[in-house]
Amino acid sequence: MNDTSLAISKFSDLANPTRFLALVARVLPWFACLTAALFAVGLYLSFTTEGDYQQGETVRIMYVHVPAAWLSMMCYSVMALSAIGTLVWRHPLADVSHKAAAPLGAAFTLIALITGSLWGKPMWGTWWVWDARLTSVFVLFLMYLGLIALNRSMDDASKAARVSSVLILVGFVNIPIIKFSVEWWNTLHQPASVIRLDGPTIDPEFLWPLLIMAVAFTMLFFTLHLMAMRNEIWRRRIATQRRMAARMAGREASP
Amino acid sequence: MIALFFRDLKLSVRAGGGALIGVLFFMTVVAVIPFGVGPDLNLLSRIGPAIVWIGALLAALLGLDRLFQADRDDGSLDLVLMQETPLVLTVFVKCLAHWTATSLPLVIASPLLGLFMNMDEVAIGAVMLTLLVGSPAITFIGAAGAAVAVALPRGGLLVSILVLPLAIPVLIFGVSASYAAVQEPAPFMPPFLFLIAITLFFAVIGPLAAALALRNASD
Amino acid sequence: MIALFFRDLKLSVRAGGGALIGVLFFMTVVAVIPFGVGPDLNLLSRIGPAIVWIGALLAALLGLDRLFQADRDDGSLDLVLMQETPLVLTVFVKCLAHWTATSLPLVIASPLLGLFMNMDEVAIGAVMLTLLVGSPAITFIGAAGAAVAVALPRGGLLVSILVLPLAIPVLIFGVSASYAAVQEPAPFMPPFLFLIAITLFFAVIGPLAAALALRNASD
Amino acid sequence: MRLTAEKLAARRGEDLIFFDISFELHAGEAMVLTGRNGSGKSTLLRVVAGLLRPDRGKVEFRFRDGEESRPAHEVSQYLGHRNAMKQELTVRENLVFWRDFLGDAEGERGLSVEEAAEAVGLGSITHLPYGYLSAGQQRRFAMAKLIVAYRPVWILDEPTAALDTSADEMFAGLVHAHLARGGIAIAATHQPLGLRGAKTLVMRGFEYHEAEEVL
Amino acid sequence: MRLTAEKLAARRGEDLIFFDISFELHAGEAMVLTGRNGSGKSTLLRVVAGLLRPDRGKVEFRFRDGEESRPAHEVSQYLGHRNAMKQELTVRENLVFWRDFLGDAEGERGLSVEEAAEAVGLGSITHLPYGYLSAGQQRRFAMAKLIVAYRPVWILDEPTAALDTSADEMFAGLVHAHLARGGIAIAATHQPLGLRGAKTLVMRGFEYHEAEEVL
Amino acid sequence: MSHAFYVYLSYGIAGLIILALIGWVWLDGRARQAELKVLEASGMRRRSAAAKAEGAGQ
Ligand code: HEM
Ligand SMILES: Nc1ncnc2c1ncn2[C@@H]1O[C@H](COP(=O)(O)OP(=O)(O)OP(=O)(O)O)[C@@H](O)[C@H]1O
Ligand SMILES: Nc1ncnc2c1ncn2[C@@H]1O[C@H](COP(=O)(O)OP(=O)(O)OP(=O)(O)O)[C@@H](O)[C@H]1O
Ligand SMILES: [Mg+2]
Ligand SMILES: [Mg+2]
Repeated sequence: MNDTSLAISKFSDLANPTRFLALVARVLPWFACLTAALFAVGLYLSFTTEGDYQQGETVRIMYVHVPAAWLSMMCYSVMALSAIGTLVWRHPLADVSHKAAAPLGAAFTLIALITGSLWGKPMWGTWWVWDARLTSVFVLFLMYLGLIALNRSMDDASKAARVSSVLILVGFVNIPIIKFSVEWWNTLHQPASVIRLDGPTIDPEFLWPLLIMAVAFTMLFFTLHLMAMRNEIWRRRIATQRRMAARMAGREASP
Repeated sequence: MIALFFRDLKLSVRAGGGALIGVLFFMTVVAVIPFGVGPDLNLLSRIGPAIVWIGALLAALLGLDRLFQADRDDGSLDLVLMQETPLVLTVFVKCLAHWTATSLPLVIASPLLGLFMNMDEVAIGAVMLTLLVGSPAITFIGAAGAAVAVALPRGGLLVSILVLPLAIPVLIFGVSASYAAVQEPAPFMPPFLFLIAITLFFAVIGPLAAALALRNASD
Repeated sequence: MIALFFRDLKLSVRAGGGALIGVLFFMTVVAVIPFGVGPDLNLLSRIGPAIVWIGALLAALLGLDRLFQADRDDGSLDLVLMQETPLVLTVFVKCLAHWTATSLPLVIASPLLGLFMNMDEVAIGAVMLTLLVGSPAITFIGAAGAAVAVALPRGGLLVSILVLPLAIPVLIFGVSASYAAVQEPAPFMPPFLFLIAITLFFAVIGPLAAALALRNASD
Repeated sequence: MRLTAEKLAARRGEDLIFFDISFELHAGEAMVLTGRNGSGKSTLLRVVAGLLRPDRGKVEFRFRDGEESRPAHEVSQYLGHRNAMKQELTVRENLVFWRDFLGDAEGERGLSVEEAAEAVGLGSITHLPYGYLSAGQQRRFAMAKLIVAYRPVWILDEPTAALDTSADEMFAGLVHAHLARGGIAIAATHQPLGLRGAKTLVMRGFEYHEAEEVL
Repeated sequence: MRLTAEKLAARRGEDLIFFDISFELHAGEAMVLTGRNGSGKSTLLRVVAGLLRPDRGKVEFRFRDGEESRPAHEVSQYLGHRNAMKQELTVRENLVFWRDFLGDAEGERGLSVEEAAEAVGLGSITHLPYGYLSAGQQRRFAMAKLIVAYRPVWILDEPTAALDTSADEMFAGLVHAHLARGGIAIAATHQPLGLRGAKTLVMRGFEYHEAEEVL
Repeated sequence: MSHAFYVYLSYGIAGLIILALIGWVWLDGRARQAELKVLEASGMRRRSAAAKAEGAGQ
């Protein structure tokens, strides 16, 4: 009786990730194709639309920079949601989710930083200024790296997940700072023109490629996130099986 | 609770030499900067408040990572975690003790450093006041980092990395309030009130996060 | 000995999270500075070398005090003390491992930070060179302090009085050599040679003092 | 007054250490946990002490005839492998701190520090720094902690490790006095503890069996 | 080959802990130290291990028929109350480190890490971080350290604390094998160690008496 | 430098980072799958042995 209840509960423990893996296997090809298609359209549009009368050709950097910047924040929000999942429901999938998202977030933040400074050189005449928007994004980047380092330095996966979720939640204060830094402090950086309460103020000429690129980046993120989560689940299974094997070997050796 | 406060105070004075190392580090930082900017007294007094604040921020990091680790290593943390008194309160008291032992001396020493940096009286007063009000926030944020460090065998640099980004707002408002006190057009009160607000905010968030992390890190 | 070196390296990397940590730490410290002194690029590039050096000092201080304490607490120190290999050598190797794990990454990362601080190429090179040459001295001094901390249960105060004042000359010569490389009239070589001399001096004195303290400490 | 554990299961890292462990202890009863190294004794004690979240099951403490129920860890004192005393402080400072910090359970009175030191047979050296004591003396004072702040449930992990034979008797005396007062004690051990009438729970890793009352 | 202690006296802080302790151990002999808590067993062992300077007297190790004499601590392995292993490293990393760092005594060969782990009955878990082990498992691996780096003299402070009964036998086996190979062992203990033909030294604080060989 | 240079450089770098990211996730997945296969090959026996051992223990 004990044995069966144990078996069942263990099975149901696995059931969620297992079902998740099946789901991933089903949707992943579609996601990948959709992402590729969106990128094709987005890139085509972003190179064929007119340049800006003020910024000239460099406005095209926007189609990479802005989606990457948005994603860097969205990724952190996804991590924060997963962190709540970890702490409140103790769901293993939530652990996996925020652990897998951190490197992705770091990469997108890096893209936003690099394209931003590449845009800054022709526009502002300098690669880097320590203004509120730029620095808060840099801080976001550091936080991603810190979380990755934290996760790597603990080898009890579920404990690492719980502890880093606390930090993720505390670090979430940075997101509104990034978002509203341009309004709270006067900076060199552009104020929001797309995501604002009274509707976008941007020329539709730029809006379309921007939106399509943004959706493409988002799809890319979700595709990669699913893949990375799947990798992480596999990694944990391997670790569990190896430990089990070692335990059983010990059992046989010393009865 | 009062017992905890005094024990922690006693420990950091007796074992760590906490107060002194912070003050000495603080003075080292302040002593080195003039080499960078050169003997330009005007410039020195201009960047003075910023340097004092940065020094205080960095000095607060020393020893912070061991806030809970020492208790974990000798088993006291287990007993503390088992108590009925809300863990948040315990963490809060520990933070207060740590602040008293390490940051308060910095606040007290800051006028001296202000003199080194050739700051005028108003600026010195302003820096001292903002430090007094703002430095607890750093300790509270640090407590969250220290609680995370409990799950790690050793804390050290990692904790500072996790803590520093969060401490940036404190620094920004602390420094800008100090400047506002000296430079005419800018009003002193708004950033100062903001600093108070931040400290209060972190006085709640920090211990909460630390308690949460401690509960989850124990095994 | 090589085994000891790699074990200590592994320990600090494993627990702290890797070489990445040093760089990250440094970047965090540097990122904090502009918030204090403001985004004035000119000023930043002037205090740049001083900041980089302070960062190195801080990194060395964080965690250095536990250099021998960790070993004492788990009993390893006893076994180390019983060895025939001269204790000075053991201490020296431990210092090297600590330096490699915490200061070397800073040295390597310093050019990057120089860029952030808007320093020019010569200054960056000079800072990197002086850091490479000077930072071991800080570690060696710190080792003596750490050994005293083990020897005296209440040696905390002594440690801070010992380590920081001794480290100040290193800091001062390091920083002034970096500036001498940039500012015209001042010659680069004299402070630089002095820095080398200090490092060599402490490379001998530090481990010797530490070994002496450890021998008398054990009980 | 009784302590109940129902179908407890616990993990360490990812590994299941034990499952389906239940027991019930009434006022005045003691239980001894035995089993080979690594069989999960310390883990079970940490679960009871609320330091580890059980994977399944729960531990509860009911008193006033089952009317009132509290989480067990709030009415317990835990003595683990480590002594929870600071090397830098004197014995008296340590004990006074724990008395003030833990406080007594409602309506009860712990002993004074001096009486407690007498009770563990080391009355004269409370002025020494804790770090100056021998292993056994340190362990004895860790026990003194149990009696300066009264709690009805004692959770003891290898309490007599490092104790000499006369101290073993002293320990048995302490526990019997505690039980006589209506307390409850759970102890993990490899050596006989000399507790009369204590239940025994043998940990077997994945299995367990509850033995009859042994002498 | 023999280990001699002559008229040893030692202080802790200012207090004289013992004086006039002498003993001699030849190859293949073991000595058990007993005595109540705080009587100075650990202190004596630390003096023999060279970790404490004796107040008077000296400890020496002579071999090649008394021709060559070395300070005892250079030919000894010390197992104290604490295990001298790092929680952060795996068991294997810990053992490999001690093997490389300590090296073997000249002309001898310690066991490999795997063999040593087998010898302490925990062959399969050397890949786990040391901090993940139970108290008894940790102690067993601390013993494995004794056999990966061979030294003729073993100095053991309460070696079997935290060990279960099967491990006690394992320990006695290890020591007997060591003695059979011509080694020497000194152990402080409160529990019977099961060593056949070991001398006994009862520490009495200021007095001592050397008992006859007991079974 | 011409503006086009900045545009192409930023697209290039962004592309590079994204490709590296995709490559890393992909290769990581491949490696994990390979490990899983190896375990499966030897693991079936172990798991049944484990079940047996447990069954015998009860
Ligand atoms: C390294 C430097 C830069 C960083 C870290 C950065 C960061 C960001 C972030 C985080 C956003 C999203 C803000 C939001 O959703 O409200 C954003 C949007 C934007 N950035 Fe940047 N940026 C940088 C440089 C630049 C430069 C040089 C320009 C152009 C002169 C620029 C133009 C824009 C524009 C137009 C938006 C879209 C705003 C909107 O419509 O909401 N950025 N950037
Ligand atoms: N570090 C120290 N400083 C000062 N006195 C000490 C120190 N360590 C131990 N003592 C004292 O020395 C005496 C002997 O201690 P020792 O540790 O040798 O006893 P022991 O026989 O090993 O006891 P146990 O069985 O409890 O381990 C004790 O009275 C103790 O108080
Ligand atoms: N912190 C930890 N992380 C992961 N696993 C652990 C941890 N602590 C213990 N374990 C594992 O849990 C199992 C049970 O350990 P536990 O400490 O409960 O044993 P025990 O019965 O107290 O043994 P002992 O008699 O040696 O003290 C052991 O196999 C051990 O390897
Ligand atoms: Mg145990
Ligand atoms: Mg002893």
